[in-house]
Amino acid sequence: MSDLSRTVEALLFLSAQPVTVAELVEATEATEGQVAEAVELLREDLAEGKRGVVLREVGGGLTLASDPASEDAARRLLAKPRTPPLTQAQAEALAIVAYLQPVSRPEIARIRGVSSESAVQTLAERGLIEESGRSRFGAAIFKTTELFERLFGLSGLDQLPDPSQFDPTPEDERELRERLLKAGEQRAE
Amino acid sequence: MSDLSRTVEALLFLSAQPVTVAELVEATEATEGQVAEAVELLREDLAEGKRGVVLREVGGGLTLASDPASEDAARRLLAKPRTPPLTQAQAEALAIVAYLQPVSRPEIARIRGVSSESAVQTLAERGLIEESGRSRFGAAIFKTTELFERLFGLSGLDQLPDPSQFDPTPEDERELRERLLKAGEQRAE
Amino acid sequence: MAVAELDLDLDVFAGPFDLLLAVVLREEVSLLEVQLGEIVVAYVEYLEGEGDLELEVATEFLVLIAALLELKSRLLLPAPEEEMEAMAPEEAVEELLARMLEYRRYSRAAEVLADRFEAERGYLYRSAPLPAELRRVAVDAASAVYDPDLLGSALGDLLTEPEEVDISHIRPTVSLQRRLTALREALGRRPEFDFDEEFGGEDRLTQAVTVFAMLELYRKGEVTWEQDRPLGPIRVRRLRVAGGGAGGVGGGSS
Repeated sequence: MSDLSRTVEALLFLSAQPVTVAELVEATEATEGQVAEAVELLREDLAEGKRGVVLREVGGGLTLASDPASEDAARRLLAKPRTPPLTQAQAEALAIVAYLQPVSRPEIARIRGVSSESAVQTLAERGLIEESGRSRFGAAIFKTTELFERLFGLSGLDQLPDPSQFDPTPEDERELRERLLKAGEQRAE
Repeated sequence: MSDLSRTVEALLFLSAQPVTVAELVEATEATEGQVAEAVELLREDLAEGKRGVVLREVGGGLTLASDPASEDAARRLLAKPRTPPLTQAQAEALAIVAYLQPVSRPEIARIRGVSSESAVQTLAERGLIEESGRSRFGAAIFKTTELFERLFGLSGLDQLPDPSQFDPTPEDERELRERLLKAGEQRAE
Repeated sequence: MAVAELDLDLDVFAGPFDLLLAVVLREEVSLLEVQLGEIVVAYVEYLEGEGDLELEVATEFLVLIAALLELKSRLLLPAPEEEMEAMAPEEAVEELLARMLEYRRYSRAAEVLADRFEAERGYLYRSAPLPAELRRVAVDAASAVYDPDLLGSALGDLLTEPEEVDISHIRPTVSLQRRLTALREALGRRPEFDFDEEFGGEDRLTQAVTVFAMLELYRKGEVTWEQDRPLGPIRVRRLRVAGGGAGGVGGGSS
């Protein structure tokens, strides 16, 4: 392992937040090329399944995380229960915030078709979204947090899956329309 | 590297405090002999000069530390504290710790009326607050740090703004903590 | 289970709830004929079978049923012709379709995000304070960036006791049954009266439930009313005296 790789590993170990390559360049006083190479070596060393710690690119930088294989032991040691999975309502509200941010509370409710108070509040309490101001009409406006990126393993918001893949296809639309019409015809019979 | 060594490495990586062999045995559900062997393997892997992180034995337990060789780079990276604007949740949690310290995590949650996990964790990560022990019931107790005083330009905690200045009911002479708890309980209802 | 899938078996409709919404919007089923009480009963029965109340789903249900109630009450109230034509069935379908398509987009994104969250839950991050010697560095380099008043005002917010939540409206005394009785009693005393004169002293919820009671009696052909202009006085008029008194009310859900 090169000296520079070792230093990079130490810096990632110490920093509570993800560290960008630019920050590594400044701290190590090496060139960007050298840092990139050192990161590459470290990435190989800390690939999944090799050690207890893995290198990850999340929240706009590099960071270390424990290998998922040790999750159960870690939760026993830290007496930390597993966070509950997202409910359907929470996942939907989060998807809307993630893709449309900044987005207001009423907008979330409008798209979901139902009031989303409790889902939004839970997401905020879990630190996945946060208020980023108020709209002209006084409604709370939300955006996702850095924690969101970390917990979803995203190196940045541009790493969210391409939204066009979720667009309903023309077949979807036809199917939905037919379903609505068919429901009507059944009634008419 | 054995699976158990990997798990032990992950546990030492995650824990802020030194971990005893007994704790490792409990968390990994392996025998003491197996854990001792895994620790031995890890000790070789993480001997000084090998990686960016070294295995150390301190205070009756095992812990990971950054390699001393990386200290200068660490100073350059960490010299400047991260100071993004505080969210409302963070400001509230910080105000509670600042005025009531030492204060336990459950107390913070009770006063805010909502779980404050992520706000407290972020404040701790940014070095504004730190654990100063455990309550009788095992809950983490927090106080503000020296960094906190620096970042707020305070020469001491007695320089905090007088709470009565922001007090909606100054005629009320009950103690601050009691008042905050009462308001918090009403919020949580 | 999503509310949309709640299986209904009503007099005029059998199928899932979302389909009912669709056909109601298309006016294939007249909302006037739908016993909303039956839907509530179906939902409550489902809850009993299921054993646990999922708050999200319950909220969704309440929002939908409230929307139906509002729609139904609008249909029951006499309205100017042009307003009745404001949304043609085709428009309603297009509007519904557009909304469903938009919602579908985000519900798919939600699935992907939920899976991703699940897959990422195993990775844990270290949150340990810096070693003492490095902490010193950060403190030395720190300068004042935050205003202490930020803490004071945050504390002030926390000291503010929230207003006592007014729960008078959920006291159990406002039942449809009782408002029906009150309404019939009022109609028994005189064949025609002014709503505000008779019930204006009641709180908002009691008044609202009384209006629902009026809708129920309208359905039974016992009462009608006139209101010349929005928010104007409501003249309530008896059509025929209720047969047999207390029985036979309550939304026809039996």
